[in-house]
Amino acid sequence: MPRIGVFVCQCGNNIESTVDTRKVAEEMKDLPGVVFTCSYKFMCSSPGQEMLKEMIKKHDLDGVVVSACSPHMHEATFRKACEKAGLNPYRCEITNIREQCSWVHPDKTKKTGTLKSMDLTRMTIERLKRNRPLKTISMSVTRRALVIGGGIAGIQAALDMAEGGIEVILVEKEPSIGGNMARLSETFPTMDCSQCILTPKMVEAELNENIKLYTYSEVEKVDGYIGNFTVTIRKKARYVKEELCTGCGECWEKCPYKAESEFEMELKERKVIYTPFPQSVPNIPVIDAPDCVMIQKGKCGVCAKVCGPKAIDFEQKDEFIEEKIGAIVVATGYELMPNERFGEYGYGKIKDVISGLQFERLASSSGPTGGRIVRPSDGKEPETVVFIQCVGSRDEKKGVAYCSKVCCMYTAKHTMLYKHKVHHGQAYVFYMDIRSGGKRYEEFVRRAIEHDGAMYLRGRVSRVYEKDGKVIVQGADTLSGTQVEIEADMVVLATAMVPRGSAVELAQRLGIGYDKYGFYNEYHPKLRPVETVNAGIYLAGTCIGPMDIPDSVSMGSAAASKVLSLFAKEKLAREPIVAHVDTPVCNACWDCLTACPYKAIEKEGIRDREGNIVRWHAKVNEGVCQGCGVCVAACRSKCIDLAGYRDEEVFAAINAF
Amino acid sequence: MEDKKTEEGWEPKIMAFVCNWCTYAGADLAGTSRMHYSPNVRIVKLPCTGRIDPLFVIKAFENGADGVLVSGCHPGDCHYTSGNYHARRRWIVFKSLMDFVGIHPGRLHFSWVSASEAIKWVDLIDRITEEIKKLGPFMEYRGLKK
Amino acid sequence: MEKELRERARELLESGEVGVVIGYGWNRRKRRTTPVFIRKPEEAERLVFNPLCVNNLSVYLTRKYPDIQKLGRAAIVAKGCDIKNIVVLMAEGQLKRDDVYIIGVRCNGVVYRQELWQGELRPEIMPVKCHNCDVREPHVADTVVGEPVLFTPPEEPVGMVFDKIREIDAMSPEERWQFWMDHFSRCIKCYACRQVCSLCYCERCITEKNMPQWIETSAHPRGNLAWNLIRAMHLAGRCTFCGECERACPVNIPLNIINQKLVLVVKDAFEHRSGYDPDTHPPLIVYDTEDKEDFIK
Amino acid sequence: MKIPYYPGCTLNTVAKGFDLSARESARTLGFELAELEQWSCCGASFPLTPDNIIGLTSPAKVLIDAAKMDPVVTTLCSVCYNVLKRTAETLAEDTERQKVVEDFIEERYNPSIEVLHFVEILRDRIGFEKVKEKVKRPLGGIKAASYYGCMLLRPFKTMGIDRAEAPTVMEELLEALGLEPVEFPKKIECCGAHLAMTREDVVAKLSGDVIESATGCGAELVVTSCPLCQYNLEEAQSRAIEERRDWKTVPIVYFTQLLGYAMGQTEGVACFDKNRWDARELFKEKGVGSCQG
Amino acid sequence: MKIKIENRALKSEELKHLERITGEVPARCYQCGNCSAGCPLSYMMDYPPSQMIRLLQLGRIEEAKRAESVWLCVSCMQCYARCPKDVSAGTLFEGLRHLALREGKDYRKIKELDMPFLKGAPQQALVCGFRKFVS
Repeated sequence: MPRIGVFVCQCGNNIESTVDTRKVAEEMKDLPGVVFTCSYKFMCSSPGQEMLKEMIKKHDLDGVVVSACSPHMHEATFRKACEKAGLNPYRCEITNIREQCSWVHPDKTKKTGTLKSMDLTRMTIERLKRNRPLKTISMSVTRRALVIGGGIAGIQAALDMAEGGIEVILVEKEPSIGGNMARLSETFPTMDCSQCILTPKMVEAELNENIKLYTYSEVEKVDGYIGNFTVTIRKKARYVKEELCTGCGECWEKCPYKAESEFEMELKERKVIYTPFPQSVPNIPVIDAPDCVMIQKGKCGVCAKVCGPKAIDFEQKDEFIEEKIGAIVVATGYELMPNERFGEYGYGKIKDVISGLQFERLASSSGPTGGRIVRPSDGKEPETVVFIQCVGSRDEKKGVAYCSKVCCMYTAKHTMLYKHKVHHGQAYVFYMDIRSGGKRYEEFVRRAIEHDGAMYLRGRVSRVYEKDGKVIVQGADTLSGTQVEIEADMVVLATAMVPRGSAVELAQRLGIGYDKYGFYNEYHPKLRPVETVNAGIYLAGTCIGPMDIPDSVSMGSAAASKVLSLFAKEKLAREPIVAHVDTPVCNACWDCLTACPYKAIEKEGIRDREGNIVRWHAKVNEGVCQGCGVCVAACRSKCIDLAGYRDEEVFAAINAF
Repeated sequence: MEDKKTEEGWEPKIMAFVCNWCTYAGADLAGTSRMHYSPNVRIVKLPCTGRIDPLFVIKAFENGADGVLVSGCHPGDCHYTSGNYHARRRWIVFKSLMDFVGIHPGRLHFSWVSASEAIKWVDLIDRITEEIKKLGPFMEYRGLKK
Repeated sequence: MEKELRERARELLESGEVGVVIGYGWNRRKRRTTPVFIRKPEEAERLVFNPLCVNNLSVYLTRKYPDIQKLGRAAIVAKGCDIKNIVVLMAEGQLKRDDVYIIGVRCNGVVYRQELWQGELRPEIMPVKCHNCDVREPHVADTVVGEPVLFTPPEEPVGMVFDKIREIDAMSPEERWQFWMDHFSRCIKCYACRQVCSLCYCERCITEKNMPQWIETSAHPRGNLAWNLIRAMHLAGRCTFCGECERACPVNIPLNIINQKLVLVVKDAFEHRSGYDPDTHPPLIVYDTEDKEDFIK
Repeated sequence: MKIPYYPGCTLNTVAKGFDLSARESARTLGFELAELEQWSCCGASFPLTPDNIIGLTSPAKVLIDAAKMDPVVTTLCSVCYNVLKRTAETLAEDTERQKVVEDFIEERYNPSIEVLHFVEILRDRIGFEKVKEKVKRPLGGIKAASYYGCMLLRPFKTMGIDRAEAPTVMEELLEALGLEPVEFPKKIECCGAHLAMTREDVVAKLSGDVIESATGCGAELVVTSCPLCQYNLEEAQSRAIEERRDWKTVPIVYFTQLLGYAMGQTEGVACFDKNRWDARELFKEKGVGSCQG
Repeated sequence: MKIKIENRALKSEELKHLERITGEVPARCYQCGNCSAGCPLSYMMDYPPSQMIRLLQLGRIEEAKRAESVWLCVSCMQCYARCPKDVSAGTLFEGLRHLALREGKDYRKIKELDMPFLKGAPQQALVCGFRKFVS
């Protein structure tokens, strides 16, 4: 016979006012297996917990039911208290009689609440009777980390972890690390030059002995679980032997063919063998195979001829590298929503309508114009520039419903950069709201307006068209209630930040959640902002949602600190809420294997003495299993069960209903 | 017992199978927001709707439930990424089957309630309680016991 | 055709390609056919095929019959409808394609009641599945015997089962409940339906699971309902409508109706038809983010 | 191929050339525009508010009658096209309103009916390539502005004859006929529509802007698919000539007039003389439009 | 100018009626002004479309009904086509016209129309005009 203790909490008056806790305790006393019951003012208080421990010892309890607030509040508290009293923590179950009873059923006669509390407590008692002691699962840890994405968030995470003595693998799909931040000219609100603050970090990442860089590479496959992941990295063929190349630049000097530069966002051409930008890390070029005449047609080969160290290798193939790691930081960043979606703004058709990032390149001193702001169409200095905010963002019909967050600030910055470079120029900004929450942000916007004379117009733009070499902007100023028309020389669209096109595919490969746009879901948006539901995988930067550089950097650091604290332990402990297979009755139909969202189920063969497999059955990998129970419901022969939520326990609860 | 239907003060018994992450938390929020709803529902917490076996529902009816509610995270919001999609598939078939054998559709409810949808939870419970009250006790099923 | 069949069986046994041929033979009075397990080449003469060969022999390929599995690789005489079950077994990892040699037989329909069989096949004496059969020409087989069959199934399925489903769909919940309780209350829990079904191959049936005892074992209406509901759920998306369960039922519960209803539901909701493709997962263990959910409020 | 054809009120009277040239062109291209046996006015404006059910009955009746021939109906006038297509969508989506309309008309509505603009038929069923093959009088060198107006395009979700903000279907057709399409900013702006009845001044401004925008981009001819646009543009031009000396006059024609003419129809069919500015003069001036074979 | 905002006006029956007959919810509008920016008649209107919606948001439906804007809108749907919130100002205008016309207040009397127009204009202009301006 079990020896169960039932503790009914009054929660001051929170429960007591509508539930007669004494009566609940009294009624439970008669249930078989219950040896002690009581009602207490505050179970979660220190005296309450002390009393719990005392009673466990005094009555030699082998199970405890606490009828109190939601298990989401204090399950951990009470389980810990039980553990201290020598009881297996999983032999403590909580009944929620506050959030789901006393607070929602305001019957002052206490009849309703008492009745329901008794039902619920009885169900928990019956469930507890079937409950088994569980042991925390302990796992080894590979103390190496993988960072996916070499933008500022990823670089920061990698540096912080490397500083903490962890070996880090940094994977970047472009030929150089740096990400979108490398494209920016100056940064708000301090107006530091982006490259000036980023480049040292990039170099640091390259030189740090704890960081292994894989540029021009992508994560192909991820297996395993927290502490023990195996990743396969595809190292795309560079056609340049990295170990030989000195980065002298002779090859791209001499290469006779050109293609559009991705980094310069179609504002400039680059050579077919190239580094994305002069400060690239590593400073090793790649050959753009589809455009290379040598690779496509077997003619040319100039780069190979001029290469001193003979680093060019036209025969190079993609390479696959397997790495064992213990944690992953995902920092894949963002891209801009394609402006072509907005036909009324004429992007792509009118040359002088450009995106915000293109403007950054124009303003950047290392950009295609050397920092001169000119019209892409004729190279003339624009005397009137119209900036349109919220292009695609806050537009649930044609774009995305969310606010892209950084555009207000960078548009203000753009107007300043423009004014600083074209003194006689006039900037106009069409905005809906100015969102400048942040340290020194509002002051910055005001400076753009008051000091640098940007004309802010509150309203959207309906149409942009070309007329006599000018770009006509037809919008509204809702503050004056009128239609406005501006003859501009150039129009800059502050386009919405969206997740990378490949974001969803990667999320599925990693088993992490994502929202309808493809931004990755945090474990908890407020309290666990850099963790994901898949333990051991962390997030940083704009792959979570639009954010600016300071936020990205702090998230990179936050993710790094999460990994460091994970790696601080010798062994990992985790909740034992995992599935188990009753192997003799397994049909080996593999339904569970197909249904499992985590690929936590494997096939296992039983061998006879000769080593021939005579029978197959399913096996749960405890490290990977997250305890959702999809397999349990899928299993027809009921040979899988989920610890903590076993069929028997649920059945007992239903039966006590 | 048998003619409870006509008895004054009969209250339906409703069993709710909910997932830990969304609906359970949504119901908690209704509590912390001090909203009020019908007291007829008894919640059984499970990690995920994907864990909910059709047998649970059958068992609940066998144990005298007048109605059953199954609820979890909205599609795309599953804590386990896809548990609710699996659940939805099962329900599509199970619901058709239960309809086909004559379990009144008013007795078996499915819903998505997120952790923030306390209002939806309250409305849902009130609505189904009302509906089941109209249907009366599930004597047909209970009658099978003999 | 039988000659061809026997010839093939003999060859297979002689060459040692298979250890046993599972097929049909006459019973002693030659009025019914019965499963036969041919192990010697000379016994191949016992094999027959005619419209009385109703059994779905695929059940002998399952783990329910370890004795047969011990006989070595099996060849099986299978009609198109039987092959569907073999396909499901393959989809569920119970069989590999190489584990079995399928001797597909072209079939013009079967007759359940031998007294109606007068040597001529007429639609009136065939079960519903034959009227709508689209696999009279076996769709997965290592060899096919018999004369080519020219038959196009009707676009919309016809037959009593479908009429009855429509009729029940039109009933009120109370009437439906009454209809099924009348039938289920007769159930004697003999599990013949389970025994004859090749997709009920569980090592341990849910009814045999105690701790907890999900399904009450004694034959009373409540447990009967639970059993029949769960049986239907477990077959949903897998059942090929071979009709063996209803044929085996000693108390004539119209299991075909409930099974076919779920076949229709699955086809409608997931566009899945079981028994055609061994590489497709059964629909209830996969999902589509766009699955309908009009009933989820 | 026979396609049920709904001419609409205006094509039967004021815009006869629009109608005749289309029918004749269809014949040349190997199909027939089969006029509905009986038809009524479409209402000339789609009832925007969902409670205005009576406004749906008239177009619904047209759709019901058309569906009796074939569940597809084609029309030329942009307004008719807009009203019929939006009615079809509304009734297909909203079974409740469909029921009310059915009860009113006392006939069953067939929700599978498809409403196509004549130019859609040319593009999707015939192909502009084939149109090009049939051209006998290439109108080479003439710069033509395709004026879409509102009704062919908006609301985009329903209409969708082409890309909402940057349609090119008319230009493609004109190109096939040998004209040189001119891109101009106001090609999807409003002409003023029925304000012709109340505010001629406004119409004159809006339509005048459209023409100016077109001629400013070099257009020598404005092409439309809507009799009301055509009327408003001509009215505006008449006014403008009186008021402004520098006004550059252009013929305003229907696309089918050009289509038929280019494919070698006799000149009478297109009724160029019914337009206030006869496009043939322009052809003559440019030395194009002589029959080749 | 100063207006007094009243709770009652925000939830007035007439406003609800307008929402019901149009199926539009003015509260969805976040006043970005795109409709006013694109409206071809905006320049003539006493209240451009976004301000008309603002009047409705503020519960000032009487003022909205009296606005000349109502009779200038030609339902070209430019406003709706570019509205990021899927609000159709054009439909609200139509609703306001209905409210006025259903009270029997014709905007234009048929007999006021001049002969040359009646003879020369396309039928559709007349039909459409009658629908929009005459009860």
